[in-house]
Amino acid sequence: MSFDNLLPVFIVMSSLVPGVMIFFLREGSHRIRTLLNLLGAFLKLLLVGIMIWGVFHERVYETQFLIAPGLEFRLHADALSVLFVTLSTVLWMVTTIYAIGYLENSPHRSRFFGFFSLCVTATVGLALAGNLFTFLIFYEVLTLVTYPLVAHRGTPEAIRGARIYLTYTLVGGAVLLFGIIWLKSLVGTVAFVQGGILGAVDPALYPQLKIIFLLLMIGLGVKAAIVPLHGWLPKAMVAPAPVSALLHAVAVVKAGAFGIIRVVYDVYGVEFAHELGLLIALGIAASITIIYGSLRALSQDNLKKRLAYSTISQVSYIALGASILGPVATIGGVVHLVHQGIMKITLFFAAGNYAETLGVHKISEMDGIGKRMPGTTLAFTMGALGMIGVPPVAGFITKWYLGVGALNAGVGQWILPVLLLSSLLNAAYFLPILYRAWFKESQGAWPDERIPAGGLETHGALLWPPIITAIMALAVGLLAAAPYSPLEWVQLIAYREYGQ
Amino acid sequence: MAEYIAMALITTGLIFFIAGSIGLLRLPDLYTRLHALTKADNVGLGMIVLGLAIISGDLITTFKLLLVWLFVLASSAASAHLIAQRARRRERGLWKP
Amino acid sequence: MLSVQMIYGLAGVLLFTFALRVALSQVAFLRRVLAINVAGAGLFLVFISAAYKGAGQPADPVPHALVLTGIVVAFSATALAIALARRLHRPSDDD
Amino acid sequence: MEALIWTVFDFLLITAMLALGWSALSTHSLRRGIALFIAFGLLLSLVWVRLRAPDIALAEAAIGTGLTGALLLAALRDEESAAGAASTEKPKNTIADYLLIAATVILALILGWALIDALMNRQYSGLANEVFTQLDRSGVTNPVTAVLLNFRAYDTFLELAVLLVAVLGIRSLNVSRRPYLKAGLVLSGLTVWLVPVLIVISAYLLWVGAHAPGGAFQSGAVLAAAGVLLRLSGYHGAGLPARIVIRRALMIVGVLVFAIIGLGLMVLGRGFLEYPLAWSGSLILGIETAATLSIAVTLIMAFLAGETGRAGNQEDSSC
Amino acid sequence: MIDALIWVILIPLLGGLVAVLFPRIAGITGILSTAGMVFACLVLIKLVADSGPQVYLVGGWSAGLGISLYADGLSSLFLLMTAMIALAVSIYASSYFRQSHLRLHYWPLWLLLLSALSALLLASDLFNIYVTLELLGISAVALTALDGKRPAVEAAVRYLVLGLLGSLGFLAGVALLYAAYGSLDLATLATRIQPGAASWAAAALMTAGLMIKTALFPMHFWLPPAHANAPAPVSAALSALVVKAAFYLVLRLWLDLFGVSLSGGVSTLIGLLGAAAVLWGSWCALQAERLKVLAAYSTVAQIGYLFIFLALILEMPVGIPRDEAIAGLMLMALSHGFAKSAFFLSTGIIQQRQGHDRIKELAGAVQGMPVTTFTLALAGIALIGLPISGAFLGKWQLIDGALYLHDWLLALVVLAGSLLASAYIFRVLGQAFGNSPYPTKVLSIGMQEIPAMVLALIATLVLGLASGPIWPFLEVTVMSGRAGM
Repeated sequence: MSFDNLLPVFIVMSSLVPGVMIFFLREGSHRIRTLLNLLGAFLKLLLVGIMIWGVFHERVYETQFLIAPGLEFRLHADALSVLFVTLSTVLWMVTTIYAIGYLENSPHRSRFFGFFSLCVTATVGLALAGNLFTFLIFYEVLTLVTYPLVAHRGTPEAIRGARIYLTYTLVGGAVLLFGIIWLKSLVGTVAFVQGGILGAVDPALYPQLKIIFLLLMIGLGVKAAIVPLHGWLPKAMVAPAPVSALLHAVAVVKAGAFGIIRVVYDVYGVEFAHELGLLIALGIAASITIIYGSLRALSQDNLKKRLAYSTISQVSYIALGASILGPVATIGGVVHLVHQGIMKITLFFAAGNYAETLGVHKISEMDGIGKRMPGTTLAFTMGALGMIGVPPVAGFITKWYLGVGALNAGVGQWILPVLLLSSLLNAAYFLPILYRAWFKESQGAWPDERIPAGGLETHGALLWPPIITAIMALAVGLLAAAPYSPLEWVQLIAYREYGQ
Repeated sequence: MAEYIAMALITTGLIFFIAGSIGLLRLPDLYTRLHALTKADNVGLGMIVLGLAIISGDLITTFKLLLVWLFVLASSAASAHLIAQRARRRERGLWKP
Repeated sequence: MLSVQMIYGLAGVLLFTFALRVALSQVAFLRRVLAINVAGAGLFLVFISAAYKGAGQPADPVPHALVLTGIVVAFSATALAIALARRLHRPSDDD
Repeated sequence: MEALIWTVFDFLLITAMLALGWSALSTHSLRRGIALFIAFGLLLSLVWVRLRAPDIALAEAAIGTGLTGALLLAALRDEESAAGAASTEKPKNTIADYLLIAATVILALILGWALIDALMNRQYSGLANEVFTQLDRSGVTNPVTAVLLNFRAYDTFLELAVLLVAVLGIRSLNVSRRPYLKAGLVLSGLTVWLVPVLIVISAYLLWVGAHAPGGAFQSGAVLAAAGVLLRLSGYHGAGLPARIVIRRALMIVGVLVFAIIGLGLMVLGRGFLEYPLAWSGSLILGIETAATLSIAVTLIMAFLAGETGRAGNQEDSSC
Repeated sequence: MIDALIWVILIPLLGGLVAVLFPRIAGITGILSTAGMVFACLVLIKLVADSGPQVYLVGGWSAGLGISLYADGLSSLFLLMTAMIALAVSIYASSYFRQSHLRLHYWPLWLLLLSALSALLLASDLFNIYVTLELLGISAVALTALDGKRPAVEAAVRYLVLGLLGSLGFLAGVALLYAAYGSLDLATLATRIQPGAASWAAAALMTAGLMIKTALFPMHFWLPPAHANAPAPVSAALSALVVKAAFYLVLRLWLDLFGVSLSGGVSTLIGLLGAAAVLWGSWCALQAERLKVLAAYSTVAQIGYLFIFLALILEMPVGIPRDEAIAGLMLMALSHGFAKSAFFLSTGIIQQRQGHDRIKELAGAVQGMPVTTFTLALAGIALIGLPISGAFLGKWQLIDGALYLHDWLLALVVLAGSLLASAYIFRVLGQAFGNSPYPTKVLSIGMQEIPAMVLALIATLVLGLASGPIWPFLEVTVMSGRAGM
C-alpha cells in the first residue's frame, strides 16, 4: 500500500487516535489533552493540504477493502470530498481552541473532547466515503458520537434534547439504511461515480428508484433539518456553544446536506434525477424549508434558537442548489457548504461569548452590547451580513450563483422570489439584533457578568476564533476569484461533474 | 409325569395368589389385608417356584429360584411388619366388629 | 396386520401423549415430574417396540442401549428436579 | 393357538400398563399416584421382558422404578412436612384444559399415524445386523453391553457425565432433611442381613454383564439400593465413606477412568476409546467397575439430596 | 491433529473433574482449561479451513454403528465463539466469585457445561445430540439455581421442566426417524430421508422441542426469570451460548437433514414466529425495570432475528444469496454472543457495586465506572446492529435477503426491531450523563472489566471490520458440507 492509498486513512486517524487517547486521560491532565487536540488538528491540516494539492493535480487517493461480499469499505478523495474535509478540518481546529477556552474547569472534559474528536473523525470519514455503504457507516457513527456531546451538560432538559435528537437521527438512519440496501439490491452497486451510476438502469425500475430517492432524502433530510424533519435541531440547542457551532456549521447538518449532494450528483446523476422529475420535488422541499426556517427565526427571542432556525433555512440553500440543473446553480449550492459553515460558526461563537461573558442569552438583553464587546460583535455583524447576502461577504456569492443558475435552468420564475423573500426575512431577523447591539443604549447591568469590563473583552481563546472566522467569511467573499478559493474549487467540482 | 406335578403346583400357586389378591381387596382393615396378602402370596410364590424348579430340572436354576423365594419372603415379612408398625403407631384403620 | 411392534408402539404413543397432557396442565410439581417420567417411558416403549424383531430372532440391541442411557438420563433429571423442589420447601429459605 | 394366546396376553399387558399409567397421573392423592407409578414401572419391566429387552427390564425395575419411586416418596415426605406446601392443583375442566386435551388428542393421532407409516414401509432394518456382525470384535458377547460400552461408548461416557452433573447440582443446593429415625429390630436386622447380599448381587451383575443381561447400571443401581436401605434404617452416611475427598473421588471415578482409558489409547496412537481387540474385554470390565462405583455413589447421593447429616453447613456441603 | 475435535470436548471435562476433586485450584483450572479450549478451537478452525469438514469416528467404528463427530465451518465457528467467551467469563468469574462460597459449586458445573456445549456443537448422531442436550440442560439448570435464593430456584424449576419437555419432543423425533430409516447418523439419514408422515412428524417434534430450548416466542416465557436471576457469569453463558446452541441444532437439522427433502410452509411460520419474537422481546425489554431483565428480553428478540434468517434461508434456492444469508446469520449470532455476554458481565459488575440493577437508579453507578459504561455502550451498539458491529453486517444481509425474496414485512420488522433496540439500549446509556462527579480511577475492577470490554470490542470492531475471512470460510465449509454427502 503506497502513501497515496493510505492518505485518507491517515486523515481519519489523525483525529481518531487523539480522541481515543483523550478518553483515557485523567480529568486533571488538561495540558496533555490540549496538546493532543492541537497536535491532531495540525497533523490533519497538514495531510489535508497535501491532499488538496494532489487532487488538484488529479491524483487518486483511494483506500478500499472488502468487509463482506459486495460490501466494500471505500475511502476516496475527489474534489467535493476534499472541499468538505478542508472545511471541517479548519473549522474543527478553530472550534477546538474555542472549546478549550469555553469549557475551562467544567467537568467531564476528557469525555467531551474525546467525543469532539470522534465527531470530526466521523465527519471527515463521511466526506471521504467512496460509496453509500461507507457513507452510511460514518453517518451512523456521527449520530452516536454527537449524542454524548448534546447530552453533555447532563441536565434533564439536555438529556431530553439529546433523546429527541437521537430519536430523529436513528429513525433517519434506519430509513437511509433501508433505501441503500434496496438500491443495492436493484443495481448491485452503491459507489459514488461522477455523473451517477443509474444511467443504464432498466426503465421498469424507475418507479422503485423514485421511492428509493424519497427514502434517501428522508434519511439525509433528518440531519439536514429539512422541514418537516427539522424538529430535533432547536431542541439540540441545549448543547454547549462549541457543540452547537460544530453541529450546525460542520458536522451534523452539513453531513446531511453533503449526503444530498452526493446522492443527487454521484449516485443518481443530476441529469437522470432531473429526468425522473426528482429535482423539482427536492427544490420545492428546500424552498419551503428556507421560507419556514426564516419565518420561525423571526419570532425567536432566544439568540441561539434564532440562529438554529436560520440554520434550518440556510442549509437548504445547498439542497436548493443541488435541485437546479446546470453547473452555475451547482456552484451556488456547493459553495454554500463552505460559506454557511464559516458564517454560522462565527455567529455561534459570538453567541457563546455573549452567554459566557455576560450571561446574555436573549436578544432583548443585547442592547448596546457592541460597546461592551466590540470584537465579538464585529464578528457577529460580519456573519449576519453574510447570511443576509450583503456583498462582499461570502453569502452574497451563494445567492448570486443560485439566482443565475436558476435563470439558466429556466426555473427562475419561482426560485428568484424564494431567494428574494428569504433574503428579506434574513435581514428582518438579523438587522434588529445589529441595531440593538450597536445603536441602543445598554439597560444597566448585564444578566451575569463573569469577566469584568476593561482589558480584553473576554478570554483570548474565546475572542480570537470568531474574529478569525469572520475574517475568513469576508476573505472567501472578497478573494472569491483567487486560486484555491472555495469558489474556484467548487467551479472545478462543477465542471468535472458536468464534464465540461 | 413331572410336567403334570409342576403344572399342578403352579396352578395351586396361582390360586393362592388370586385368593390373596381378593383378600387384599375385600378384607375390612389393614391388618387383615396384610395377613391375607403375605400368607397367601408367600405360599403361592413358593409353590410356583417349586413348579418352575421341577420344570427347569437343573440345580443352579433351582438354587436361584429358591434364593428368589427367600428374598421375597424376607422382604415381604419385613415390609409387612413395618407397615403394621406404622399403622399401629397411628392407631388408625382398626376394625371394630 | 397389527404387528407386536405396532400395538406396543401405539401404546407408547398413547402413554407419551397422555402424560404430556398432564405435564402441560396445571398440576403440582411432583405430579409434573411423575408425568414427565411416564412420557419418557412411553417414548422408550416406542424405541423398544421398533427394535422388536419377532419371537424368532433377537431384537435390535441399539435401541436397547439407547433406552438404558435414556433411563439413567431421565433419572438424573428427576433427581435434580426433586432436589430443587426440596430446596423450595426448605423452611430456612433465602439465607 | 399360541399366537392367539400371545395376542391376548399382549392386550391384557398393555391395557393393564396403560390403566396404571393413567391412574398414576390422575389420582387425586399424590401418594397414591406415586405408589401406582411404582406399580406401573414394575409392569413396564414385564413389558420389556416381553419385548426381549431383559437389560432394560432390570434397569427399569432398579432405577426407573425403584430409585425414582424412592426419591418421589422422599420428596413427598418433605413436601408434607413443609408447612403449607399442599399440592396446588387448579380445579380441572377449564377451557384451557379442553383445548389442551384436544391438542394432545391430535398429537396422538399424528404420532400414531407417523409411527404406523414408519413401521409399515421401512426399507431400512436398523443397525441390528451391523452390531451382530461386529459383535465378536467388541470384546463382549452381550450385544447391549457391546453397544453401550464399545460401539456407542461415547454416549455412555457423556451419560455418566450427565449423572455427575445432576449430582453436582443437587449437592450445590445442599438441602438438608429430617433424618429418618433409627430403625426397629426387624428392619435393621433385615438390613444387616441384606446389604452384603446386595453387594454380592451387584458384583455378580457387573461381571455377568459381559455376556448376559446386566452391567454397570444395573449393578450400580443394586449397590445404591443397599445404600438407600442403610439410609432408611437410620444410618446417616448411607454407607458412603466418611472422608469427603474419597466421596468426591468416587463420584468422578467413572467418568475419570473412562476418560483416562480413552486418552491412554490416544497416547498409544489409537483413537479416543478405540480399544484394541485383545484388551477390549478387560478394558470394558475396568470401565464398568469404575462406572458401577460412581453410579452407586451418585444414586445414593441423589437420594440423600446432598445432605450430610451435618445439615446447614453452607461453606462446604456433602462433598 | 484431527484429535482437536475430541480435545475440545475433553479439556473442559477433565478440568471439571479436577475442579470437583480439588476445589482449591478450581479457579485457575477453569481459566487454564478454557484457554486450552481456545487453542484447540483455533487448531480445529485451521484444520477445517485447510482441508474442509472434519469427521471423527469415536472408537473407530464406522458412523452409524458407532458415533461420529463432525466439524464444519458452522460448528467450528460456534465452537470458537464458545471457547473465547468461556475464557473471558472464566477470568471474570475467578474474581466475581472470589469472596463467595458459590465458587465451590460453580467451577465444576461451569466446566462441564462447556464440555456439553462442545459435544453438542460437534455431535452428528441424533441420540448423541439428545444426550448432549440433556447434559447441557441439566448443568444449565444447576447453574441457574446456584445461589439458592428463591427466585433463582423457582426460575430453575421452570427452566428444568420446560427443558425436559423440549428434550422429550426431540427424543420423540429421534424415535420416529430411527423407526423409519434405521439410523441415527445425520449424514446417513440425510441420504435416506424422504417426505412422509414420519419425516414430517419428526421434523415438527424436534423443531418444536428445540424451539422451547432456544426460547423462541411464544415459548420464551421461561427465559427472562432464569437469565435475570442467575449470577452474572452464568447469565452471560446462558444467554450467549446455551440458547444459541439449541438454535444451532435447529439450523443444523434444517440445513443438513430436513431442508434437503422437506420444504414448504414451515418457513413462513418460522419467519412469523421470529418476527413476533423480535417485536415482543424488544417491547418487553423496553418495559423492563431491571438491567438483567432487559438483557434477557433482548436475548428473546435476538433469537427472533436468527429465526427470521432461518426462514429466509429455507426459502432461498442453493446459491450465492443463500450462502451469504447463512454467513450473515453466522455473523449475527456471533456478534450477539459476544455482545450479550459482555453486556451481562458489565451488568454483574454494576450489580455487585450497587447492590441492585434497577435502571432508574443507575445514574451514579454508570458514571462511576467509565470502562463498564463504555462496554455497555459497545455491546449495546452491537445489540442494536449499528455500525461498526458484526450485527450491522448481519442485519444488512437480513434486509438484503428479505428484499431479495420481496418479503417486505420481514425487512420492516427488522428495522422496527433495531429502532426498539436502540430505544431500550439508550434508556440505559442515557443514565451515563448525570452530573455526578467524575471517577478518579478509569479502571476499577480490571479482572472483571477488561474481559467484558474485550468481548464487546470483538462484537463491534473485530466482527464489524475484520469479519471478511468468515464469508469464504463458511462458503467453503458449510455449503460444500453435509448436504452434498
